[in-house]
Amino acid sequence: MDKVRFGHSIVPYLFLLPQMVVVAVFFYLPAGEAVRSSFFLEDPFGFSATFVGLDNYADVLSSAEYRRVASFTVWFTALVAFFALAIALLLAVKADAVLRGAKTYRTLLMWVYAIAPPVAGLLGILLFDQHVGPFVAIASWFGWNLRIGVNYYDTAFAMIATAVWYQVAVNFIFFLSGLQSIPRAVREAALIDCRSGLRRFFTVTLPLLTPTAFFLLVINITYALFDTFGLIDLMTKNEPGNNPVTLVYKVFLDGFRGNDLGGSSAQSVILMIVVFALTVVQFRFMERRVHYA
Amino acid sequence: MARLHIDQVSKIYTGTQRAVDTVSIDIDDGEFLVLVGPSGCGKSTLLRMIAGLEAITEGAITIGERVVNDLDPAERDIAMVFQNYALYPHMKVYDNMAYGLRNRGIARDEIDRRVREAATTLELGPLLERKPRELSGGQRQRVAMGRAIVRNPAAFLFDEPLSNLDAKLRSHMRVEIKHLQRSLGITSVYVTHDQLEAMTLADKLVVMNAGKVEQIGAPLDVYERPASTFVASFIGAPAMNLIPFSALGDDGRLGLRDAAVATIGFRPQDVIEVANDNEDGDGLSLRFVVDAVEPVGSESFLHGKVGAERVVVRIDGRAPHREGDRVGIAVPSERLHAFDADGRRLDDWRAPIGTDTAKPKIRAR
Amino acid sequence: MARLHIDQVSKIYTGTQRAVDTVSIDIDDGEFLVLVGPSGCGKSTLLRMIAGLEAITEGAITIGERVVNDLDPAERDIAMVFQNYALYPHMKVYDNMAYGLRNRGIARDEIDRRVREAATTLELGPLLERKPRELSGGQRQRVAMGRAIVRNPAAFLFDEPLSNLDAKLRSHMRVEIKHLQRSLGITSVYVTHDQLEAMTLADKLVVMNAGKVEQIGAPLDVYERPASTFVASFIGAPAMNLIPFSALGDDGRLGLRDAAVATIGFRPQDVIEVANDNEDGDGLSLRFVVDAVEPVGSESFLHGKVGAERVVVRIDGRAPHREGDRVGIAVPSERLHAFDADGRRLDDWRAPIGTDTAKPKIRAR
Amino acid sequence: MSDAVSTARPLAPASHRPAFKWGPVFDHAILIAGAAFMLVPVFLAFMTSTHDAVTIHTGGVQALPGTSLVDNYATVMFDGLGFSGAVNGTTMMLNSMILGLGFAVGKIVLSMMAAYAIVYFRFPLAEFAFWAIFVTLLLPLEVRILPSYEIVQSMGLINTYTGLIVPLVASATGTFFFRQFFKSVPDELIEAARIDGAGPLKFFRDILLPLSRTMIAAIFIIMFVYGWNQYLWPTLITTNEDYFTLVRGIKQIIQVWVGSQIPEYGQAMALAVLAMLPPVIVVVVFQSWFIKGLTESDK
Amino acid sequence: VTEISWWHAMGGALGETVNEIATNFNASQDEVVLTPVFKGTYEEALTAGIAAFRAGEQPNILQVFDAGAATVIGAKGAVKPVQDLLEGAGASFDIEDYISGVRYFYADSDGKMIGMPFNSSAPIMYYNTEALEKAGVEAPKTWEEFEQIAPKLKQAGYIPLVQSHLPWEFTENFFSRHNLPFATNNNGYDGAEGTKLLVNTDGLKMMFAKLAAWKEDGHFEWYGTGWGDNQTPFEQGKVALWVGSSGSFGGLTKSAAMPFGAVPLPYWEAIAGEEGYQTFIGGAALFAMAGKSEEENKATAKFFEYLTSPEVQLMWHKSTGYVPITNAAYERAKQQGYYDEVPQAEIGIQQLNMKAGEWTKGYRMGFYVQIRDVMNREYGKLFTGETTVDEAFKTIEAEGNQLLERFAKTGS
Ligand SMILES: Nc1ncnc2c1ncn2[C@@H]1O[C@H](COP(=O)(O)OP(=O)(O)OP(=O)(O)O)[C@@H](O)[C@H]1O
Ligand SMILES: Nc1ncnc2c1ncn2[C@@H]1O[C@H](COP(=O)(O)OP(=O)(O)OP(=O)(O)O)[C@@H](O)[C@H]1O
Ligand SMILES: [Mg+2]
Ligand SMILES: [Mg+2]
Repeated sequence: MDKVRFGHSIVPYLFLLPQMVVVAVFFYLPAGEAVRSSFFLEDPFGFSATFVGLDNYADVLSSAEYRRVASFTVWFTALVAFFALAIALLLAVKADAVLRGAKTYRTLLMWVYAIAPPVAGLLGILLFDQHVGPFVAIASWFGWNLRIGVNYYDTAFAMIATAVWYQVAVNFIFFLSGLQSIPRAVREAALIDCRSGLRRFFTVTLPLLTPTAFFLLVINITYALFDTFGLIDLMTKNEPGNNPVTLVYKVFLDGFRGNDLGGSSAQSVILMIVVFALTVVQFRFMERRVHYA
Repeated sequence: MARLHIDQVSKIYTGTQRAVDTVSIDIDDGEFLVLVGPSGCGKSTLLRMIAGLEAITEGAITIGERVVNDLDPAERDIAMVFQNYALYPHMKVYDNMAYGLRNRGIARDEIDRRVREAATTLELGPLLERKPRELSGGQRQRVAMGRAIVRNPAAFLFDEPLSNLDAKLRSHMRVEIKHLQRSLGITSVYVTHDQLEAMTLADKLVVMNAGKVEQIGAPLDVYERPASTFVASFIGAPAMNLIPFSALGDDGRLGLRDAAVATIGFRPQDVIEVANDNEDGDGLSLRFVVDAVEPVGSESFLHGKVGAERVVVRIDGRAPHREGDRVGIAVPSERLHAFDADGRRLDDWRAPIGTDTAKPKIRAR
Repeated sequence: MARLHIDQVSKIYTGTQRAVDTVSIDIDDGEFLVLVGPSGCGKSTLLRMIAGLEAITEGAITIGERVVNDLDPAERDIAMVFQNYALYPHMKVYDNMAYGLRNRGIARDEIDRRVREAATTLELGPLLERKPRELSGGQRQRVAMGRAIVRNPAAFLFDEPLSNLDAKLRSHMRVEIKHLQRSLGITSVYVTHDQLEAMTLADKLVVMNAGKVEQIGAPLDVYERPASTFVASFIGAPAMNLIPFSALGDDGRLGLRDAAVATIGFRPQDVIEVANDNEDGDGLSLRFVVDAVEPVGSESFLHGKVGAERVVVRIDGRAPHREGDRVGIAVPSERLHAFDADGRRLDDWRAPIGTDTAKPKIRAR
Repeated sequence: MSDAVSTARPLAPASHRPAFKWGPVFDHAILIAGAAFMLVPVFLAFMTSTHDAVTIHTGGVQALPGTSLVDNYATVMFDGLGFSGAVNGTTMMLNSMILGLGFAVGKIVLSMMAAYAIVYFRFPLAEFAFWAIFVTLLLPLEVRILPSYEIVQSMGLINTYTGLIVPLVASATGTFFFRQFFKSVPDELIEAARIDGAGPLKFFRDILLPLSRTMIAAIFIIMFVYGWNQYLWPTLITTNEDYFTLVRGIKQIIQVWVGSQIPEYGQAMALAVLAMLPPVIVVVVFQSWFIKGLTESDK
Repeated sequence: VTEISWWHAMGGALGETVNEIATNFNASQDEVVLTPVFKGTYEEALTAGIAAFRAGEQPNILQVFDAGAATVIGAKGAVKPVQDLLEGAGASFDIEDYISGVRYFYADSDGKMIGMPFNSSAPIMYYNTEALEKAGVEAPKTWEEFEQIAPKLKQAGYIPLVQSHLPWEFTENFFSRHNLPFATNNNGYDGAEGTKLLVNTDGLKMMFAKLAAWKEDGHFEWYGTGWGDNQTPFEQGKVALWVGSSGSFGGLTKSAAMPFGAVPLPYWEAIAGEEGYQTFIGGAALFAMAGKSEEENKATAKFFEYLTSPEVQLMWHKSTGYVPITNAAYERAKQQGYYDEVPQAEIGIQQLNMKAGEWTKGYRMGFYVQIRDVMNREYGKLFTGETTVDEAFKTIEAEGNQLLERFAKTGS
């Protein structure tokens, strides 16, 4: 049944107004400005601008570097989302299963959430430092010459590890609450129907967690795409060089750091379109398969 | 198909309080045992210990020949039907039923055969492709039953499986469950706090109170010879009227007395209306003031008071009484129950004048 | 305190399907009207239209003298009790009750007086400082009642207020609600799908089916003279046995016939057991094969078949029958109900031999 | 069969010792490993913050306590940073607090109101409004930061808390959360309230607001942490040192051009540890509400 | 009093020195109050300045780093040339007062100084004294010499050579050290239109081919783009020679595990001949933003005067390691015997004062930040074996020229 609602009057508009105003002024205006400037090549100080049509887009899309960054972004996003979700899920399932100390674990596991991304990045660079980083030392025990900043893949590894580390806490919190809202009787029914804990997990618990997982997937993709910005900035030490960066960071590099307004606006617009498409796909196709308990 | 043996089982959740307190029950092969009692008396806890969902603090539970205390639920060869059905919301009806079998590595066509058979029995045939949320309450209930049946387990466990259904469906499913259990011949343990369900379903009835067993027996035995005031007031609807012996004062005219008698009880339907001053026969006769009249069609209930005690009287057909009426009522001596100060039944509290306890008969109107 | 007048009211949610279909009901001042019917028949929709929670598609509803179609719920001077109580979880019991009054700008001490008065009536005194989650189901129910009472509205509306309670509490609250309504004398509309509640509570009973009114009348009139097979099967538990006239064949021996008779009905408790070949008196006599026996303590139900038709028979006390028994049964002519092919009651389907319908009497055992 | 009261069979008292289970041990092992995975870096951060800059510069993160604990913390807490010398750890913490609180509160107020309008009213623009707000999830501030700056500036909001906070509020996360939550609030409550004479405003104030407490707590935590941790926007939008936040302070300490100086790593770490504290306290203290808020909203 | 603001990117101890200068300035007179504001990294500070300028909220003084200079100078009307500013305020200005290497880097094609060099440094070579002793060699003057001693250093157990900033030290300054053109259009000074990089040329390719070969032989090591990542092994005493900044010695004194010294950046005798040319300055300059009132410009000029005074320059030089920008300050330091105490501190200035050539005054290219990014990326690929020298410079040239072309369009 549809939600019972109040009739239509001036009230909803009044309630909506503040957010709409803020969104319009601080989101749509700037976003519109970004779209506009993606068609221009503009002197950063605003003295002059040349209309170049779709040139900025053409330049961006034909750039091999842009494609490399795009494909890294896809991998990065997929891997970060996957590991952050998987590790958090494992921990949440275990924290939900143990009877003793559940609350302690919960506290220990969730408070990393409170750390600022730049701080997380700072810890990341120190831990992965080529010369004195403990993780590099640990890796060398296994014969892995981990060289962050030198080797593209090693840097990618460190970025992903740090990004995952930071995101696990949030996912953990949500998964734990998701688990706790699965009806107890259903889990007990599964206990009777199925001996293997692993099988039980994959056939009953996981499907029932899909609403949470779906929501988290959206959050994690957004996180990996956008919120890892500060972390990448720190881990590449502001000098990306041959290190992997994501699309958003590239927008920042070209626009904020390099003052190429037209080029970075074009990239922003491309990004918007991609994310919008992604969101529509997520909502259309995935939510349909989600099981709401 | 197996015997179930519960041997001095206790459950302590925390501290020293026993949610289930040294309970021993034997359940024969194919028997339908009903656990009944008020909310919080430990019924579910006991059932869940049998299922393996709750650790057993003390005592042992044996299913068939095996002590199951340390076995996983899935290894105990039991099937359980939950109060809110606990269907897997993400699986179709078919898969809900097949799930337990698949995990036991049964061949696909064997699973298919069993599921379809159960679906036919339960008239679920057309629903096999639906998801639980597309089913009505009664249909869900039947799927939950189906899930238990296909497993063909040593024992069925039911935890208030009907309490989420409306009255009509409830009485319908009651008959179905009984019928099914009979035809499958599977040992069953059924938890309810509805005394009507308990009475109609049980081969053997266990009345529990505060973690302890109050009485074990055939339902009608329990009904007719409640072992305590607790059982007396719990079994039978409306409940047995219980009046402190002292309150009867001069109003009650009882042939014999026993010093231990503390409470006298009688059921609403055992009351007969008498002329105000009628004093014939032995038994109880009382003055009753009507408070409220509830006509239910084929019978009516008079709610009212005897002295300060609330009493309910059942009358066949439509009652001519109205609020405030004063009525003389009597209860034949052999229909009276007596209990001591601890609430325990007294059997020989009066000289036997003729023990014609309830001869079953069909009475002509 | 007011009359309620429902005049040809319909509700169309979407398309052309009528969830409520041209319903007209008059409710007198102080009357207790019960709407009963199966799930989805439109009871709640009708009630919600009275409350103003749902727009009225067609027709008019008058409370007192005012047509309320266009009034806000709060302006209609009604109070409503919801199935799941809809208590404000964050407010104390006191505030739950006081909230509606505060919004009406009633003086603080007047509010206080009213709340405490209602709390006394409902024995909620000690609970006033609690939050809803600290209350039992029955207590919550009473708070919901209290919230309605304090308002002293023109009418009470109840939407299945007892269906979340267990059987015992339900029967207790039933009596309380009736009692309260009587003493306050407030016009009430009560929705339920439990026929027992409907029978015991109603001054006037409305049986609905698929959005339409099937019958309006006093509960016992409805019980004794159901206007249709639908009402017959809905009111009374266990339900009336309904047998197609054609299926009676030579087994039935009925004095008179009417070409229109399509179905014959009789209630389980109107059956008498007869020797197999008894043929005396007018009425129906049938051969009945027992399927299942349900002893309920003071009475037993025999489930079984007459030919291919399922029939239930009630027997006082303990039944000596067992599965497979064949029993001769008879129903006196005046206890039979006849319906035409549309399921409508036929009243003059046989010559009147003596219309002694159900004289109320207390029968001695 | 008789009316036996508690039929105790004359058997020797059942003595059965429960078998030892390995499962829980394994579970705990995983959890401890997980907790270590999450906590070791933080522990190292703290240990490192007790060393002086040169040790850290040459030796990296430190696992053992050093001698500069008091030094580092006292310096960052009380010594002036920046030109005016008026900002120190304490004032930066205050600013971070204002940013975190202002952001969280602003976000909650706006998004709750908007979600209320969208969920509880039937009006032509509801669907459009939802999407218009939802789309803001798509483009983070970093990507539209220059145009945003111009707009904020043209409104004269440079160097104001308003300019600092309000533009950050222009995203849909809160609205999204509240919408989900409101949808799970039982319909009967609004019906009961309407019958009780509560209009839209009263319903919002008297019923919905108190009911949303746990949800508000959850969102508050999320938003507070987010606001507290902002860096780029505050740097751009404020020129006045009075608006320095902790995160910006950290950046200022570490940032040294081409190694002509050794960054005060110890102080940076100390500041980082301090920067963690309030959000951590908020998270730990409110965690039950947090979990509850999320659990309830899932229903 | 006139209030003026100064946005800078000097964090840490540098920031404190900046604050000290400002405080001292404010104390030295009572007409002007200067407020310095830390605005993050160089890039962040520049962008903040640009955004503020577009909004009419620009500071009086903005610190802009070397790679961003073209953006500021290219936008005609964004800044008021210091020369005009100082002259307009009635102060004396003579470009010859400044040391040779810093004169024209922030000047326009006519040689008018636009930005006031502030924190200036030069790439110089530090050596590990112990390592040289152990290997029995001298610090190299030329790369040819380096090739001679590298095997010995390696044999002594050291990594012979490490650097910290390939685009600055081995690319830009390669051109100045050898007096080679870096870009067309007079190294870009003559306008953005048509400016092309000249990196895909034999000299530079030779340099990087050598570096790649040295790396192959274990004579050179590369630790990524990060400055510190390359400096650390030197501090740890694992490296014999490190090319860093003239400003690095302050930090090194505290962190280096061994005694060290410094020499000018080596050059190829084969290209430059007997003597190498002076290098470009690194670091940043202060620009007076346009659009300010006459009064504020006067105040700014006043501060610039103060800043360039020998006392302040000397103080800045000593406490930060950046070179003093005026001859007067340099002289004073020498007089005070500062370089006897800290000989390494002089290397940078000496290098900036070396022989000047046609191509040593500087370069001016737009989107140069991105061009450096491209270089860094390609060099990274080169040293991890993902590309060849030929490929790398082809890419740098192509992508760099595309960026220059795009930049040219922003101006018209
Ligand atoms: N997990 C638990 N931890 C602590 N006490 C519990 C737990 N589960 C049940 N109890 C307590 O044990 C007692 C028995 O509970 P149980 O659920 O068995 O009652 P029940 O007879 O099934 O009641 P109901 O009819 O309400 O389902 C109660 O007092 C209950 O509070
Ligand atoms: N908001 C709605 N939109 C569309 N159809 C509705 C809506 N509410 C109810 N209906 C439909 O109207 C019919 C009557 O519903 P109503 O809720 O009045 O039934 P009811 O008699 O109260 O049933 P129950 O006993 O299950 O509460 C049903 O078919 C139902 O599906
Ligand atoms: Mg229970
Ligand atoms: Mg309803």
